[in-house]
Amino acid sequence: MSDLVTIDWPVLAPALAPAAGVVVVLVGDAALPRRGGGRWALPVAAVVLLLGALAAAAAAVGAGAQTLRTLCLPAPDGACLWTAGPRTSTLQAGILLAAAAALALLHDGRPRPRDRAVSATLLLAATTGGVAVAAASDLGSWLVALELATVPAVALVALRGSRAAAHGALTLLVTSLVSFALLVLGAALWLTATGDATFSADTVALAWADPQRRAVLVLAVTLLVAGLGFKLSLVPFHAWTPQAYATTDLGTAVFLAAASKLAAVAALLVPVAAIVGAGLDAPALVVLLGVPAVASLGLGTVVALRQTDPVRLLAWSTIAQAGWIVVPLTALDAPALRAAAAYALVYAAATTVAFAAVARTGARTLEDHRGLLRRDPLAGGALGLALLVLAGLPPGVVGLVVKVLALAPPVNAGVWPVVAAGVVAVVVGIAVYLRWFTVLLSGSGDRPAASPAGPVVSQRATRVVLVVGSAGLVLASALPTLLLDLLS
Amino acid sequence: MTPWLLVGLPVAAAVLGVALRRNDLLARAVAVGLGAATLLVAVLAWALADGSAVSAGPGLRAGELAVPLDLVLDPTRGALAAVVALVALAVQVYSTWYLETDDRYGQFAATVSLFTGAMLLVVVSADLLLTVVGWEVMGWCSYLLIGHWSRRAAARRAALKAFLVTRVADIGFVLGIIGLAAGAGSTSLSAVLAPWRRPTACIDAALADGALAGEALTACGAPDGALRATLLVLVVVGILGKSAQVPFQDWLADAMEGPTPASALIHAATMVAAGTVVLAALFPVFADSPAARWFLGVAVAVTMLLAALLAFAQTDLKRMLAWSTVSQVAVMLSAVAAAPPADGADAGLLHLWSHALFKSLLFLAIGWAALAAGGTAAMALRGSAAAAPVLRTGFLVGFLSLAGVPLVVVGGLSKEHVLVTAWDGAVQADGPGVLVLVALVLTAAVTAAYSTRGYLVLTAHVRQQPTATGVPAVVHGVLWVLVLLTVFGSLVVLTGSFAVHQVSALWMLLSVLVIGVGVAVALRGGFDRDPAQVLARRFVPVADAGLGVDLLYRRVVATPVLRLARLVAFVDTEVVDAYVRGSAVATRAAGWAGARLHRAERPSAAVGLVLTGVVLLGALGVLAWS
Amino acid sequence: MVMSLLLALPGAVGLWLVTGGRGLPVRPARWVAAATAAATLVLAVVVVALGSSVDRPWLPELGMRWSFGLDGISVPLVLLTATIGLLVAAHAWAEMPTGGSPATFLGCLLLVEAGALATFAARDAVLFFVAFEVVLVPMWLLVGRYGDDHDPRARADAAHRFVLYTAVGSTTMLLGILLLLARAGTSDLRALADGAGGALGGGTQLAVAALLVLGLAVKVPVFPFHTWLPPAHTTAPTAGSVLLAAVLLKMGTYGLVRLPVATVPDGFTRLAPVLAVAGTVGIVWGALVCLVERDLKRLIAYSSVAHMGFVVLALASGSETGLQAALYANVAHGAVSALLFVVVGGLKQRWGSVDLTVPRPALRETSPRLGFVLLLGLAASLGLPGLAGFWGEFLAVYAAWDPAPERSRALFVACAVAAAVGAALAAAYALRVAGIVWAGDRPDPEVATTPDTSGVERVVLGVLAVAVVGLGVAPMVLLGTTADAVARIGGGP
Amino acid sequence: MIHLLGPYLLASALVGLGVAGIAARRNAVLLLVGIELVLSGSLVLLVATQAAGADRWAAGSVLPLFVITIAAAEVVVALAVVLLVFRLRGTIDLDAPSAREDVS
Amino acid sequence: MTALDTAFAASGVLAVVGGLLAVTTRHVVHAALWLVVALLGVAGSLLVLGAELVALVLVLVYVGAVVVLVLFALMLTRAPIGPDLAHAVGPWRAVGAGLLGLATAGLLASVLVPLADGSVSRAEISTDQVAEQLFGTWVWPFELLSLLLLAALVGALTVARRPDPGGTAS
Repeated sequence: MSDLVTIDWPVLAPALAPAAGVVVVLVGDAALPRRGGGRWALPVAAVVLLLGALAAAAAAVGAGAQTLRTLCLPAPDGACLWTAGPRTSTLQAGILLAAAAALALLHDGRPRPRDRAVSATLLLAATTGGVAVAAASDLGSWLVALELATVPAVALVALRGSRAAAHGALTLLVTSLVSFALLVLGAALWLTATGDATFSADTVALAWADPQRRAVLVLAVTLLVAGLGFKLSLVPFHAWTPQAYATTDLGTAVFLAAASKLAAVAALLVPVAAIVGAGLDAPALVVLLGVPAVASLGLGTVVALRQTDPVRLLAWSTIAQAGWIVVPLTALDAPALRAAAAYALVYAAATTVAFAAVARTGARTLEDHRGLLRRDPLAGGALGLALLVLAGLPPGVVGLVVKVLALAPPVNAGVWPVVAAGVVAVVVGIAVYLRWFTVLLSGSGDRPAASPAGPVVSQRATRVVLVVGSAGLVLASALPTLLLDLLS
Repeated sequence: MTPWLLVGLPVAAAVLGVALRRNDLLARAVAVGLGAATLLVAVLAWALADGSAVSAGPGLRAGELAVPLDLVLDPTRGALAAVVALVALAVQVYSTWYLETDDRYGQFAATVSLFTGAMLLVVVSADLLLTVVGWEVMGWCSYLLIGHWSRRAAARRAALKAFLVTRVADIGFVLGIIGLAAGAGSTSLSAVLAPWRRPTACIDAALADGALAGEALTACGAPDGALRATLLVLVVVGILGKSAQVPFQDWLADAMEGPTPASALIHAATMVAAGTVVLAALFPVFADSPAARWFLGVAVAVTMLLAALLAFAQTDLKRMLAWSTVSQVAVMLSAVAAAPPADGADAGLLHLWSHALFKSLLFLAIGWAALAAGGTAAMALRGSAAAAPVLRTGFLVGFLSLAGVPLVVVGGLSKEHVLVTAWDGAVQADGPGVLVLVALVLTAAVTAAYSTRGYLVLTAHVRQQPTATGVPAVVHGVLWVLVLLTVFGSLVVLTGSFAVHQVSALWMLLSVLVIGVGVAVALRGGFDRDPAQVLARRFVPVADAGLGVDLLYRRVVATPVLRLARLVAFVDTEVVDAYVRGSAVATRAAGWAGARLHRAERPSAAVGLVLTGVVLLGALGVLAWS
Repeated sequence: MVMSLLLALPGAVGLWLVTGGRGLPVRPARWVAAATAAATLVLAVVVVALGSSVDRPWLPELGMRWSFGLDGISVPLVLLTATIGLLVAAHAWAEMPTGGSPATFLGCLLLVEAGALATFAARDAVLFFVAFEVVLVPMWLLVGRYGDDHDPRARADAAHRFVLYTAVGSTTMLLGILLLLARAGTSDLRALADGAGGALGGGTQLAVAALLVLGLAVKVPVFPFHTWLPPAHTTAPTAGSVLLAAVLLKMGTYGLVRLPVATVPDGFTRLAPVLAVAGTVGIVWGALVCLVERDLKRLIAYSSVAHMGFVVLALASGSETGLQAALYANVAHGAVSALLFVVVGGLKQRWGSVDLTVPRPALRETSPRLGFVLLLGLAASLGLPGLAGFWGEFLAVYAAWDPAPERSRALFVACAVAAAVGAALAAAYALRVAGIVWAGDRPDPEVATTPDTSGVERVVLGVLAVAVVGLGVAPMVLLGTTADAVARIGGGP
Repeated sequence: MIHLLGPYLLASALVGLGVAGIAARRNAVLLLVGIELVLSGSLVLLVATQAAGADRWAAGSVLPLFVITIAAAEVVVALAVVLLVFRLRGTIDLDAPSAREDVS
Repeated sequence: MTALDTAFAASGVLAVVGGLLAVTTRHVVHAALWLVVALLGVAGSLLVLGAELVALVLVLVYVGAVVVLVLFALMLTRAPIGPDLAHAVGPWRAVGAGLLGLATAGLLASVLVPLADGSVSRAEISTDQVAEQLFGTWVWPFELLSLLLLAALVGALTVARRPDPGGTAS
């Protein structure tokens, strides 16, 4: 029982690539402290991330429907600490791509020489955590990877160094600390209930069969959901979101909104998959997931309706969309997992594009986007498409498809309160995004264009993000099955 | 095929007329030419009709309901079609002169053609749905014709009133027809009649065997009597509306705002008389339903007397003719109401036939006279018959016929038949026969009185004799033809197209007596004074106002409906829509509250939310589990 | 193949006009749009003639297929949509609203057309929903961007109300579809119709039917979910109003036939009384509002509510006659309302507003052609036989009088009576409008003349008038087209 | 032999105290005290699981080691952020509202 | 009650009392110090439960490093030596916090206590075994943990460093 685990390096590549990136950047920064103000660090990190994404995508496509495993214990036990099915690999690829996009938009941080390297380091480290947590199948890896995904993000927010950012970072920090404590308590309860440090359907089923341990398990899941709810911005664990988004730079905001969310979804799917695998008839768990989902849908959409700052609007929309991600999970069945993953991916892509457009225009209020479609067809068009996808209106067909997918499991399972909240959220959500969309379209573009921030290189990177992101959305809208096939 | 031609020709004339309305000459040619063709076809069809021949229609695929859209032609329908076509042609010819200077002659002629087509459709329809089609199209055409001079507010109002009053009554007509059709699963006339008739022989046999009445009815599959009565009453309501019977009588007098040829058409042969045709078609069922017969009987009995009295006291002679139409249509309908089941309704149809002739004559003549005299008021028209010989003759013949002087003219003979039918009905005592008979006798007297009045006024000696110049010969010709037909038209009885009994001499004597009384009363003031001024001076203003029924319509129907409409419009925006706006406001308010709660962005609040959320969720989870 | 082309052509050209071709000047844009619409009409005719269809997997996970095809129920609607599409594209010569680039306007028209065609041709329930949603954004643009430029606030409000209200409906409908999909295991509309809900329990049928009916009732619109329609119509440009009335509302009724009536007949039967009452109230309600409404466009919108009430009542009756009546009245209303909105839109363009209290010259005097078509439309609207409106409404009342056996006879007869009263009220409001606008029942006008219709507008009106008369004179053509498909639905096990 | 009631009660008490401490403190540094208490409660629970024998891969000992290390890392970052906040805003009061005008 | 139970109870009481005082005291420095007491109590409890290594690490890392850091931070943020009035909370908040704590403790106890049916024999796991597992089975999270520490250090250093006087912080 005490042998080393076997390691299959190619399988680990998605996580190893950013980890290696951390080392490369730190070593490079130490070796070449004055070289171009650390400007080289960002491209290097981007390349590393794209390589990782390539590896993950190859795993998702190449492995077919097979689950990749590594870090396995020898024969009698045989458990593996890294299990990545196509869904997980696709989510990993999404995390890596979103992190790359965040990197591309990391241009209006403090322009101090060393910070680029540090930012890149932190971002890479957090990405490593996100990728690792997606494939974690045991409490240890899961906890560590999750914190690896969180702690550098807190530092990233604080790195901006403005007063407001400090306040945002403080809120994020204290919320993350509390969540971490709860998460650990949840892990402890999970171990107490199942007696197993892995997320395994069998032990969950056994624990569920015993009424006393079942109660512990319910509480454990509550705490795990709460801990992840913080990362996912589910109400009532959401309060840091608008502050952090609005006060930090847009690159970090994209990281929090896209990469970090995908990591959180991936992390959430790990215990939920174990519960689903156990095939429980568990109304209590439905309540645990349903109440935050409903609260997020409701609060997120209605508050987003009143925001005038595009970043804050996106922050509140994130909260609502987090609710949407959890909506299918309330059904606790296998299609729900894929629906949640698909929703998260589409949301992440759309929100990244929206942030990129905001970064390109440098807009501080929605009104700054008046007539954008005419002034800047690329930014306007991409933003419009992203908003339609988020609203779930054709031509953003993929947004509609994932909403259908998300609603199907709870309808099937008869979780009507969640479904009803979903209907309301669809409608109010349309109002939210159309409000912005209207501004984009409106003709009188006589306001001067807000001056874009950042150097030319960043603008080019932003444009790449816009083009690639909207191309992805268009492609997925035309052939949604491409995306869904990756997740099956 | 012939019946389709009969309907198709006038409709084609209408379409062509609209297309060619810019060119007066072509429009006239189309209207008169196709009108003549229609008449020709109608006469041929009448002449060749032998028994009842059904022409298959295109048929509709309307689910369970069979809608064959057939037409039928038999001698009676042929005769009616012929007189309709004749009057229509007369009106068309007359219009070419009467509306010579009208810039909308084309539309008018086309509308008249369409009107004729619709009436012919009602006449030859063997399908209740087609009957409704003709019925409604006539209503629409009457709207257009009455409102033809739409530059006059009174004409616009009269047109609106005519259409709305008849349309309201049509609620009943349509529902009744639908109900009858629903009972048969078909709109075909023959198919509808079958299930609604009482299987008399079967019931008699069962009763003879000693069965109880209820059992006998059930066993023989007799129709639901109450339902049948309801449906027939509904149909009758529609007919009362179209025929301007009480309580819908008021629109017809106002309809005099239309051009005189239009009035002639509406009054003589088409719209108002159409009800008699429909009821005659439904007679086999109608005769079985005493309730419906009583309903119709009471309505027409009241109408014929009331309208006759109102006619007597009108200051406007054209309105007098309008009221006389109301009264005469009531006479036709009374024959249907009172006729014993064995006799059939042909007495009413015969009266329709003769009424068409003499009423068109009277209208066309008075239109000419009015043109010559410059108005339709009795004062203006005094002595206007002197304008042309044909007018004097026409008025004489027409009013004689209207008064119902027996044998001499068509009106007299047909009225005798109605009286006889009512007597038969009264004798058999299964229906409103007695009531109708009494009303008929009284009406005959009053009719004689106002006919006398009309003739007296029109032929009075005045110093300045009106002259009619520029009236084309063809108009003279038309009137002469109508005069001749009014005198000799009663010979139609000999063709056997109308199944009527012999009229006994006793009845003739009686009616002459009654008419004599009426004439005598009218002549009380001498030959040179208007009897209305002599006999009913106080009643005249009331009669001119139609007894104030118009006000009643407004108070009882129009105003409440408009009030309701305003209420509904208010509720629509302030209540129904309020929920929509309310939800928007609520959402915004929730958003405001949510944003407000998060405005301070205190870190401790974030932490507190997390902790509270976890504890509540945990408690909820544990509770929900246990 | 042709089927795919039929859907792709207007969609692709529309998208191009909205995005890449936004800057196209008005002349070429008009020609592109008109040519596309004409080609679409040709394709539609070809598809109808050849019976082309397409069927391939799209989202296999949902059991959803990219499946389009026509049957007797959809053929008239597809032809109607393609015709109306051509007419509104052509109407751009007569009226080109301001508010944005002409190309975008025309692109939106084509997109709405594409979405509607896809909706009518979809053979998969989820696909139907997706196609149903396609029209939302372009229509929203048409109303919100190109609408009445007098009051931007009201315009935005109307557009938002349209899109949000409809979204409520379509999302509710989606729930019904998903529930149906989950319980019946397939989203193929033909398979669902063949099964006729046999595999579903009574409660499920009722739930599915309730969700579907509730959702579609918003689109139809059925009282009391109609309040989005009048503002949308009032604000929309003529072409938008025409599309809204002639095409979009039809999607609702078509959906009712395709989804609840065909797939969960038992559930629908239990809801039928509610629907019948709602439809009947709509008939009377709409007509009453029309009696006092001041704005002519709003008035026509409310009359649409009343007319759709007949359709709903006929559907609720459940008999084959009812279905036939509903489908007929549906198409008839498409032609009639299109005609009326083109006329009224033209009047608004000429007069600046269509407030009935403002004195204007009588159309009969100043512009007889325009007056004639207006009168024709009003006559059809009041259900004059020989014009399009009559047959559907007469058969609807008949169907309500004699509903399918499981339904409450007394209630439906009461509805039939109320509907007949509503028809009389229709006469009242139609003649009110005719009196004021056509015959000149107003105080002395200040504007001397109203230019008569000419050019493209005349052609458009002519085509619509011919359609109105043709439908009325030869109802057997349309009824014969739909009969077989209706018998299949009505005769299900 | 050991009765598990003790560890369970101790864990509950420590977590309860920690939660109360977190909720009651306005000083950002003292928040850490509450966090540590919650974490130590969790540690007791983890180790108790191991002591009860329901354990695999010595998780009951290994996981606490991980947790302690993570907590240390978090405390480092936390104190850095707290110092930053103190430097920029002059207060580490968790009840202080944000200055929205500072957003730009 | 075995000897182990007694020992556990003693250290447990120490931990709870220390924790209570750490949470309730108004002197910020006292709070940190009482935390030390509580952690020592916890370490004792862990020792009783047979996890020597964990207890040792707890004392080393928490008491030796974390609390010292906390004290430094308190000083750097100019915490008063006496009662901290600047951060005093109102009575309602205190009561609310207490109730929240009670509820949490109650909830946990209510689900955990039913699990504790009778005494169990303490499973003995030696430090060797722990080390073997840590570097055998758990090597992947262990390596991730090192990355976490690295990132945390880099981040903390950069965040805590004074900004350049000429920095163009926006």
